[in-house]
Amino acid sequence: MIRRPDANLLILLAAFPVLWFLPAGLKSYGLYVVSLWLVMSIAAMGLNLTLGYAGLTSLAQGAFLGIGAYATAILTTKAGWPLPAAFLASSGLSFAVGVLLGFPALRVKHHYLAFVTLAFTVVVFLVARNEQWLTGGVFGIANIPRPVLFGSDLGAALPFYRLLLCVTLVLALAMWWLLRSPWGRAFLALRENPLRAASLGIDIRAYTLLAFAIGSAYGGAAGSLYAPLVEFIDPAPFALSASFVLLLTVVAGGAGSFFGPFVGAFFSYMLPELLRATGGWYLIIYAAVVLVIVMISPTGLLGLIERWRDHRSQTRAAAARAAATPTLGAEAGGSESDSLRKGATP
Amino acid sequence: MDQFLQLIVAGLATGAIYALAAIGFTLVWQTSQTINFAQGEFVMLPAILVLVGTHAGLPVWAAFAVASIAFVLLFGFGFKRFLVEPMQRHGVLPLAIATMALSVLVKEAAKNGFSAEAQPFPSLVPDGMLSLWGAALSARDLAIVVVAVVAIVGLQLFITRTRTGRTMQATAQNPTVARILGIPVERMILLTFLINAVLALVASYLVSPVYLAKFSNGESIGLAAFIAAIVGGFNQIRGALAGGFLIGLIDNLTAAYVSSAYRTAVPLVVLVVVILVKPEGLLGRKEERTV
Amino acid sequence: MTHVLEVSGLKKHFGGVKAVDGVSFTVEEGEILGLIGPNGCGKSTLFNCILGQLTPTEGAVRLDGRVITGLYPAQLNRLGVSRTFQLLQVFPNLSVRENLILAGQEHKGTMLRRLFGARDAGLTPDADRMIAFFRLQHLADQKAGGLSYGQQKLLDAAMAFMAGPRLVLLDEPAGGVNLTMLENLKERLRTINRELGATFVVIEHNMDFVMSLCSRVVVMAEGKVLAEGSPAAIRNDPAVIEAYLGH
Amino acid sequence: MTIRTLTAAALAATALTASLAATGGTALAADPVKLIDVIELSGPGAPAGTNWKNGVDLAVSEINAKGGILGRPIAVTHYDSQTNPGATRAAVQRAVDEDAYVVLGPIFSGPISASMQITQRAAVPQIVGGEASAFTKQGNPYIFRTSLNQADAMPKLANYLRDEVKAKSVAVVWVNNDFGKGGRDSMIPELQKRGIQVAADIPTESGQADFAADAIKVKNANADAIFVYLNEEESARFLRSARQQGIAKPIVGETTLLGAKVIELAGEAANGVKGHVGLLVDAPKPGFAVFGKKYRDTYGFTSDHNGIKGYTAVYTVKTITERVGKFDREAFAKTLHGARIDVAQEPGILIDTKWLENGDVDRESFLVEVTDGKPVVKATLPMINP
Repeated sequence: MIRRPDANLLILLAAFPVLWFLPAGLKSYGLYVVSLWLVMSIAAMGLNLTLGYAGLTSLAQGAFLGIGAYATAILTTKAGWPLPAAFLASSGLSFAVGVLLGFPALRVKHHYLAFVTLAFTVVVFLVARNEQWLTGGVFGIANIPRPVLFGSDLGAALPFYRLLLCVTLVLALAMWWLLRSPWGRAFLALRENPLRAASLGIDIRAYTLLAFAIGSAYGGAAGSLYAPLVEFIDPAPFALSASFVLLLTVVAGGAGSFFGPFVGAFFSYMLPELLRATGGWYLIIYAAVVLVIVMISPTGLLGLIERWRDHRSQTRAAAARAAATPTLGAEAGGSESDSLRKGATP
Repeated sequence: MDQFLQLIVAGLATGAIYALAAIGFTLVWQTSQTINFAQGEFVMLPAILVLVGTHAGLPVWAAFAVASIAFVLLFGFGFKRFLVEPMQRHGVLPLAIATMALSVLVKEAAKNGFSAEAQPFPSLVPDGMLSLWGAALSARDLAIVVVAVVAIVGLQLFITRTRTGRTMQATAQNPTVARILGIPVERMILLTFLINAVLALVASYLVSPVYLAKFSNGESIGLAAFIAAIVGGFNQIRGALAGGFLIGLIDNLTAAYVSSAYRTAVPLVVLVVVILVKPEGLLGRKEERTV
Repeated sequence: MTHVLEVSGLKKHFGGVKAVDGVSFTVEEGEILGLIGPNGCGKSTLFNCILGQLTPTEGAVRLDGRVITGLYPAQLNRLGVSRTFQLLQVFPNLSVRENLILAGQEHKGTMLRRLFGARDAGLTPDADRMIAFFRLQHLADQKAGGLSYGQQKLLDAAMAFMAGPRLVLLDEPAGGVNLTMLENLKERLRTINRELGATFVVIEHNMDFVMSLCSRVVVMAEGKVLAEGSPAAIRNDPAVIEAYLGH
Repeated sequence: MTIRTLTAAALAATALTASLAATGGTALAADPVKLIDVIELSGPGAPAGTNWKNGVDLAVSEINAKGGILGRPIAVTHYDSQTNPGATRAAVQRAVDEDAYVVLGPIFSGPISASMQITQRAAVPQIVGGEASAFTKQGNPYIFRTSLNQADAMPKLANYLRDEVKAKSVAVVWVNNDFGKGGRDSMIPELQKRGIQVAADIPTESGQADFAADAIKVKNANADAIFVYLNEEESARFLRSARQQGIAKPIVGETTLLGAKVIELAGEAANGVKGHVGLLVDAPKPGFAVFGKKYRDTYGFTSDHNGIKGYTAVYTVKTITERVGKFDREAFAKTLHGARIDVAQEPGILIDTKWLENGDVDRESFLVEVTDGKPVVKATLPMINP
């Protein structure tokens, strides 16, 4: 994806007007489902950064969704904050907690890290359930307001959906920029070969913490939008299983590919709704679909496309290799140089 | 003191179940790098299969026999042959995700195909109390501990005393070297999957009379097995054993003496601290820092 | 006078095994020092101790007179210590140019500037110069994973030079490189040594390569320095011959 | 406001259809009336939801066999709430979009709290199976219960503990979800008001399998009685653990603990358990016995109180709609407030029931004790405000 950076931007910008106008004909249920897809895509985008790009196995994204949702619910219902302010505060809080949770990631990797983040998720869930004075406990927080922005009420399904769409676009653009920047390159290096990355001066500690914190901030941002979308929250949607589903979402969609989270979230959050008509069987169908996806393409659905592209570029590379074997000698064509001094470039 | 002893026995009984699941989990991880997130469902399913048999009119002993054979075939042999084998070369994460999907699949199939509700399960041990050192202890808890310990000791004897067992252990410790030494690695890997299925079977028949047979029973057991395996170092049968008993004990003691509301978190937090201080696990082998 | 690199009394023990057992030597400005020794003599462990990959049991490493023992690899790199690896360590999913930019980016500006500044951190000209120098022009936009072994080896070396390092530790640069290329590789290394003013320490098994490239050679055996001197002197040292030929 | 306009249009259309049907428009008479049931078919609420769904299906097939409501057959659709507020909200949203006449369910109060604003906003009546006290306190005119509010049930039970069990101290074991916490929060002040000491206050997890530690703790608290307020399966597991740990003190509960499922699952361990029950197929009311038999014949197991709730919810829709005389949601809601339906008038309601202004119900209830694996009714308690 770094090879062809602008394709992602183009798809993103082209999808926006389509998604702006297309669901206008949907009733509130359809809009709710599409809105939920956007919100969960944001959370999955964050996890995709942590897991897909930086290679850190986290089972805490559901907890950050919860942290964001509760922070927003508390700030808007109890403290009377407007949603935009609560949104920034929730994302910032998640970022800060993400930095703290990142410290264990400096010490342990893979399944150990999965375990540490799992414990964190359980603790967050229990705090949300037990500390009734703050979170409403098992009774949750009801009547979470939808926003009024610049004097216009965005409470109805369609305007609120469009607001979500705008926020999603902004966050996706930010992610796109981040991944294209030297940071994105460093995250990738962190995932593929931390040993080599360190030898190139890449501060593993700083980038690990950042990958965790930014991924968590996206989780918090998603939670902050989830709360006014559902207008009621209780601890159940942020239990451990939510983190597992998000992990599944990212991998099935294609970990490490830009649009993977959107595709994965479609499967995890929209497909079940589409399959509602099948009664009790939809979870079976969903699980079977995921199983088939990972078995056919272990790198996720979008990984399939990546692989196809790689295959093509490798064919090209082989041709290029055959055209010129590396000899460092003079016979290799093209603009070459025998000096590294500036200005010595041909 | 009376209460403490009761709690210890109850904790050991819970822990024995976790240990059975965790040992299988560890074996399968060692030989094939499979993180089996469906391990809990493996413990849930045999009991359901038995009930399917009895509901179909089979006598209890026949239901047990049919369910046991079917389960070991499907989730010992079939699991390895049709899920793990094709996916193994793609690395740990895709396979782990596949087992996650499998876990949902098994759970939902048990729910839709059998029942959404818990069902009573025939007990192999009668209820009752035994008086020991002045404390009234549950006979069933003691029986669970005894059966589990017998199973584990049996496994240990198999591994250390028989040729096949030693070969299997060599495979588990280093499949690459084993392959070079001409050990039939694939067969040994299959053996670990079969052992895993049998251990799950034993755990299932032990817990279901108390927990009741239900499609969702695997959730907590699977998680506990995962945690026990990690705490034990992920690569040690003894570690998994210790981890399982430890979690059962901490869980019960927490519920009684610390906080019921934070019961599930306390063992986790304790163990996270252990992991952070000693990243290679309780009985794991230490590796040199590489970054 | 301070040395570029000074290793003094370095020890690394693994349990009872004394992999490195009291090694001392210095590396001077601009020189190419060869580090040789039979397999298992502790060269690689020594490298890893110098580079912060392992923590030495005892002893100190100084860079320009400053103690650097215990620093992380990334910190060392930003102080100008760079390395190549014995086994290939390029990033297969990045293009050749991206690999080089990655190798240089952490030496440019602050974290924040890297986030908001140019995508290539202004390193494309440097990277292209390096690409041209190593004759990889036609592959600049290919993923590194698709390159042949020899090409990846060149890229690996090029990455080590991207940031204009003060000291480069090369771990078997000639390993697996074919004969026709060897001469040219040597020539490239000499040019870099001259033009960048970088100091090299080279671990290598290929004696001819070491003897013709290096100005000075340190021989290790069983965790200790066995001999030290000019290539000619080393070639004729009976102790060295004994160590290599064994019994 | 698109929803408002849509709803208004839908209402107008429904009213028109209904009036046409009433005047004998045969072409439209077969147009089914749409009930949408949003219910816990997966997650922790699955056992309760399955009973409810079966009850609903049973009532619908009976009513349709007799010609439907005002000549129109009922078409019922079940959507799974997953016992998850977000999913419930989606399902209820869909029900409203699909122009449900009345929304039935859910049972768990998290899902109810997440969805009741939607039906309120769309002015669609919602008949729920929840017992937690919170949601009838919010002045929502479209929310109705099918069972007693736990805040009404607990005083009855506290009296029972004081007068019949003669307990001076009670250990309280509750499930830490909205149902259990709500019950515990209503019960403890009632106990204290009556001078009964709370010897232990033990929360347990929803879906918990291992109750050994809790049982040991209860045993060592040495209270005169144990009040158990858990969901069905957890109740059974607790009873088994209690038996296993040799607890001999009376175990007392509310409705759930004495449900058919709990007795079946707990087996021997359920004998001697006693308490207060709102709805019970074995209660001495002829309607219950008929329903209980029909349910068992159809589904192969005994209905718990949730089956009765689902069943009576559909009959409530039928009776009230017939009273209104047309399909008008607003009139339906208005009429149901303060309504009383007697078995004499509509046998399908099973027990005389009165709806209060806030949507709560009032009806007779029962004191029950389990003997030889059967719930035996010891006494019938009158309505609070007959």
